[in-house]
Amino acid sequence: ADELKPVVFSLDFIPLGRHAPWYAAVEEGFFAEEGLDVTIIPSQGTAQVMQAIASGTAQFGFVDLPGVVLAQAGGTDIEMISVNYQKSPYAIFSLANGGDVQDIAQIEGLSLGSGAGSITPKVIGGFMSQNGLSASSLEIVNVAPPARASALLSGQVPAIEFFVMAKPGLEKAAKEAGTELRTFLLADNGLELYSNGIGALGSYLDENPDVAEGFVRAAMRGWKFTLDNPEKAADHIVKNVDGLDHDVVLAEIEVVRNLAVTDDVKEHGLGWFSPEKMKTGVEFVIDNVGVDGTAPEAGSIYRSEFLPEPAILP
Amino acid sequence: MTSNIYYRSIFPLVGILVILIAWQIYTDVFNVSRVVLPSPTDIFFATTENFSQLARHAWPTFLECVLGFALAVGIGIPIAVALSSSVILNLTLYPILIAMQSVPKVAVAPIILVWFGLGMESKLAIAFLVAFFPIVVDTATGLNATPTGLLELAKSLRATRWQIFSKVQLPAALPFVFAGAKVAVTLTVIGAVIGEFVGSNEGLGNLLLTANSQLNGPLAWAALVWLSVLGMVLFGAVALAERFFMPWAKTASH
Amino acid sequence: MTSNIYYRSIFPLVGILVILIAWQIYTDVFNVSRVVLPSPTDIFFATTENFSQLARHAWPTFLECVLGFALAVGIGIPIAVALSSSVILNLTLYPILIAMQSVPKVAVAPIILVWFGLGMESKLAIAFLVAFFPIVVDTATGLNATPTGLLELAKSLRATRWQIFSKVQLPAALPFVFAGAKVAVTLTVIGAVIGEFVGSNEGLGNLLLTANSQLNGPLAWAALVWLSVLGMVLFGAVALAERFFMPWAKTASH
Amino acid sequence: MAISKERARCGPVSNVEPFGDFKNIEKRFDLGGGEYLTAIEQLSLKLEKGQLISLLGPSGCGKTTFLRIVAGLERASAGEVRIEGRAISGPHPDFAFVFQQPNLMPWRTVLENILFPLEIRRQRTQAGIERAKELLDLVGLDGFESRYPSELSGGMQQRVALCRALVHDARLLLMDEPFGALDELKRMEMHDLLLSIRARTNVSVLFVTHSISEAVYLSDVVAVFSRRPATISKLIPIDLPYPRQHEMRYEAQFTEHEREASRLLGIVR
Amino acid sequence: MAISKERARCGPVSNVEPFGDFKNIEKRFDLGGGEYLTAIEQLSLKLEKGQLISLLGPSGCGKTTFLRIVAGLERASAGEVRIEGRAISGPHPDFAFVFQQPNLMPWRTVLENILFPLEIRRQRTQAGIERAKELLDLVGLDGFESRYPSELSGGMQQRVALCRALVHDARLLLMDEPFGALDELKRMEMHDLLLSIRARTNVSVLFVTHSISEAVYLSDVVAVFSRRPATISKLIPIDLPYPRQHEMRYEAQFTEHEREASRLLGIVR
Ligand SMILES: Nc1ncnc2c1ncn2[C@@H]1O[C@H](COP(=O)(O)OP(=O)(O)OP(=O)(O)O)[C@@H](O)[C@H]1O
Ligand SMILES: Nc1ncnc2c1ncn2[C@@H]1O[C@H](COP(=O)(O)OP(=O)(O)OP(=O)(O)O)[C@@H](O)[C@H]1O
Ligand SMILES: [Mg+2]
Ligand SMILES: [Mg+2]
Repeated sequence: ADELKPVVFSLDFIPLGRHAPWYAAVEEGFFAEEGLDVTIIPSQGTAQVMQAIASGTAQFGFVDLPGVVLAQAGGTDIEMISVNYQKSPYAIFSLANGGDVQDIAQIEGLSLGSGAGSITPKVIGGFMSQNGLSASSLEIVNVAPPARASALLSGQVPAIEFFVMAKPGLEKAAKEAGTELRTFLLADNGLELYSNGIGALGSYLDENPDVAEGFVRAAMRGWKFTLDNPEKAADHIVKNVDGLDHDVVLAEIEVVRNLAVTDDVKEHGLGWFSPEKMKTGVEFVIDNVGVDGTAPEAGSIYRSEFLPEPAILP
Repeated sequence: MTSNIYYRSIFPLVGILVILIAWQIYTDVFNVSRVVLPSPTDIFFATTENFSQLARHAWPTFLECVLGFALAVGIGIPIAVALSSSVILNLTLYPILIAMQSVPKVAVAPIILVWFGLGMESKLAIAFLVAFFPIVVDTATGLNATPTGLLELAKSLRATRWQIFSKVQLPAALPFVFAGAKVAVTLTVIGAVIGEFVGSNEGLGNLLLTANSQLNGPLAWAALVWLSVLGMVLFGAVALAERFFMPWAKTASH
Repeated sequence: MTSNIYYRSIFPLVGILVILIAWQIYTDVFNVSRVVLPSPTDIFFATTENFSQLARHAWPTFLECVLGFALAVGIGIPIAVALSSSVILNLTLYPILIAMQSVPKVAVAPIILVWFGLGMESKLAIAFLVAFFPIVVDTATGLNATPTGLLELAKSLRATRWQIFSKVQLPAALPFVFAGAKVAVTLTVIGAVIGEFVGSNEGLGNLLLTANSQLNGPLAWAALVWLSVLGMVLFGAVALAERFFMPWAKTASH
Repeated sequence: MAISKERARCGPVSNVEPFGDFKNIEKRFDLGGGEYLTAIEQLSLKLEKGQLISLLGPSGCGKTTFLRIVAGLERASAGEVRIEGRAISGPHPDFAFVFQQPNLMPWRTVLENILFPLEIRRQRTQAGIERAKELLDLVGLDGFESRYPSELSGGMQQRVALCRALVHDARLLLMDEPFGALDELKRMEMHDLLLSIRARTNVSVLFVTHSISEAVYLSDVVAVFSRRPATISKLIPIDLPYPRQHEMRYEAQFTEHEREASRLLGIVR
Repeated sequence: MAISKERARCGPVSNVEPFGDFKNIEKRFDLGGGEYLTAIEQLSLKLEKGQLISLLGPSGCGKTTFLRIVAGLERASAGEVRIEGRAISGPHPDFAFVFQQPNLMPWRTVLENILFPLEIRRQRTQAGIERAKELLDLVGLDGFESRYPSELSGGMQQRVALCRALVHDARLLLMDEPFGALDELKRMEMHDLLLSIRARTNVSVLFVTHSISEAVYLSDVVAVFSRRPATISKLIPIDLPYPRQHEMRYEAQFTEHEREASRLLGIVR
């Protein structure tokens, strides 16, 4: 297969340690083995991945479940064909000498640095309601992602919301500041919500089932390779992306392992998802985030037929 | 006079209409997703549906723009005077100003937040940072371009530096100052939005971000439309001020 | 002449040195976290450690700036000519240009990606969009400010529109054009960075974002420093071009 | 030279169409706020081919305005401006204007300023450059070709503007106080230069001046303007033979013409 | 008037320090590229208090340059410029300069332009405004107070510049061809205006002109400049009584002075 089919894959953000599996799949030749020549492009968050897929700039993207629900409500037919973050990466960070959030009850009445209109506060709100806390007591202070760490470290806000992958960097900065970081991962405290996985346009999937199948298989092999050989995977991504620190990448891979490898995955393989959990996830999003337009059916959100056979176990 | 008003309103509308129609056709024909680029009608409905919300958020953004612009003028013109009055200051300050100008403001937002907090101040600081440079460069150029004859007249009368500046150089530089101000005022809109991105709970930039992260294309673009209208209004205000302050200039254009 | 060169290099350095020292003292005394604001020495070490990386990424950014600027000049000046040559065009085009200018480019980046793809083109488009407005406004102002005496001379000779423009209006407007170009060239730096934020695997903007996301303050600020140096170099190039194209102007400043 | 002497007699030589025919010209300036200033009223003048008419009149009466109307730079509020029988609408390609201000381009050297009209007419040839240099010589500016206007004295700038008007063969020269900033010696040289060019090329000239003796020395006809609103109060045909000689300035006929013009301008001797 | 008549005699009246003392002035312009242009060489002149000296000379010889040096706008390359015994360094507060160009501010009305010097000296009073209006009247520009310079003719602009120089009581008037763009009648009126102001205020005047008769009519002394590099080739004391009368222009003594100046300027009659 010397004629490789060019395919563009859009990350959910700029390439960071958490994205090592995708680069591993490229560098180890897994994609090529499926006849694919994959280009990985960065983006700036959910909206842009969706726009890239919807406009055909990218054929596949690393999309999150809430984003797909919103995109479908917005009139696109993006569907998920794998779930890689079995746990949501939403985390609340605080400093030991600041907010010191260690327990779910402490979220109530918290002043939280988060993004303007970001869906995360709504997810947290839903999570609080599920746990009998008053969601409206949460005070959201809008701080842009690049400024959030500064806002926390300089004491402008007692706590911030970030993906849990920020933990290693924040931990280091906290230590330098002479204090300790507190990480509160929602998923470890009872939040049941699928997060990121591979997404593509339904119409594209209809026309290119083989490509999709090959893509998912190769990607899952990349994931497995990364979990098994974090050092090598880190080398791969650091080689491709300037500015990445090897140690930070390794630390992120470990954080991601916690999100990606659950009991379900150990049983059914990487990328697997259960329709029931999908359904509860979609409902959670519709109830708590709210959608503009017609809320999609849970069943239209995903397709499981492209998951690798046999399953790739971690 | 009446035909003048007719003129002045008909052509802008025609221009915008042509663009809107082309846009509508483009989105319809290519079946562009609303998430990527909503059609003008989508945006129109989003605007009417969310009118009060948009209006509510337009106010703080408008305020940030006006105050940020005032800051840019109030600080930029004195800097320009300093630059043009002394070669040493010019050489010392210019590199620093250029450095401040060519650094992406989003990247320095963290330190601005630390210094100015999460309130209005940090937004003003960013709007100022984004807008002051055109005023400085244009005004300094204008001050240096004062007709030598007028300068010598003032010098021969032993005018003080301040008199030379206020009575000769500044009026002579007004076309430059207003050119800079026109650019600056549209930049404050962008500055205000960046400021709101960085840390705010209100404003059109904020609404834009919210709509965007909810993949609500029509509302996001409605916010963009409001921002551009805001830009036009502010630009128009500066153009009006130009006419007012330069009654002697026969305005061939604008 | 030699004292001139001495002058021209010593003062900028002094200015920058003063700032660096103040900065160093500030970070040391207040024990500012390196994530919030690294000290100049932190940044210096980050620069030396990552020198080859920074240099490698500076090149595409530099290219984007230069080409984006060329586009802004090449398209901006004709637009300015159109604006200043016809009231109708002026009224029709200006609102559209202002709308384009006052919309945050980050927000329209996705559609630009769709139209121009992931390559250099989209970055150029953004750099152009960010930079063209000052050139248009300043050039149009300059063209309208041509001394009437010279215009009438040309008219009395029945010069064509093009001749009037190229031989009278443009040279007369050069101080304005260069003021606009100076602002524009620093804006292209920002434009290039925005373009890189949106979809690119290289460039200083990209490196900046990566370093930022890893909370690597020193490297992020090293990238910022390079960006400002890039801005200064480009600005200096325009200032040099100004001297070259306007030999008759006694440059009091710069 | 022979031709010039022939033409030297003033007044309509024949009944054919005059070169320039200006009838009942009126010019009102809108000062805004409903105010108007009438600069020219009921002004009529005929200019024969090859004729040199001087316009004398009080400062601010409307001489420049009249010249600008003839040049097509300004529209008359009423009246007719015809050149060779055709009503003009805008500048004529074969006219040259020496403005009251030098109007030099600060970004062009002296030589480049002079070559400007040739450039506009796409006639910038080696011959043109030679001619420009020759003119510079004739007005006493040799060696200043590559200087910028800001390095020249007022009178030197005026001479450059003169060269610029003479560099192409215009059929009508409109000259607005072209020698006002020159010393008398230079001025007299310029008079002879202008008259010899006129004799050679048969160019028609409208010449605004404040110097009565200059007007008399140069002209076929001196047109004396009234105060604003300007109209022509008298046409004085100058019946002195061409080529004019400087000695003529002291002849009775000459001083008689001067005296008449002075009287018309209100100067009582 | 009495004082003026007294002062009318030319030449050093006493042995005390002259008002202005200019010794061996030299001015070289750096043209770049190692080239220099010597505009003035070894120029010496004494100006008594209340004296009016006219400077006559060929165009481009260095008259404006000399005036600019006296005004403190330009530095002499060599030589001494003393006013009341003190070497000058920069403009003097009590001088007024009428430039060769009107140099009006396009953004100010006529009246506001005239008031400019008073504003600079923080003397913009009601009396000053009255005086400005009076001057406008005297130069024949009543009714034009609130017009902009672009709405004026060349000669009208020059008159506004004249008013601007006269609006405050200067002790030295530096006038660079101030009446060059005026018609003869207006010019004669201006001559009398200048002389009467001089008589009233005892102001000293350096007056550049190209008109020989103007120089003779106005001056205590006519200084004739050589061609560039300029130096003074002759000082002609004008021994006509003040107040000057227009009839004097035709007197033998007057024309004799004119003739001498002409001869010095190279005009052979
Ligand atoms: N653009 C204008 N707007 C209003 N009034 C004007 C304008 N141009 C000229 N005028 C008026 O028209 C009259 C005639 O002006 P013009 O320049 O023709 O005079 P002129 O005879 O050339 O005088 P001078 O000998 O002083 O140059 C003047 O009173 C002047 O104020
Ligand atoms: N800034 C300058 N740079 C170079 N040369 C100059 C400069 N200013 C004047 N000159 C030269 O100095 C000489 C004298 O100029 P100046 O203006 O004093 O003459 P002027 O006697 O006033 O002549 P005019 O009667 O024509 O006004 C001229 O040859 C001129 O070219
Ligand atoms: Mg005139
Ligand atoms: Mg002079």
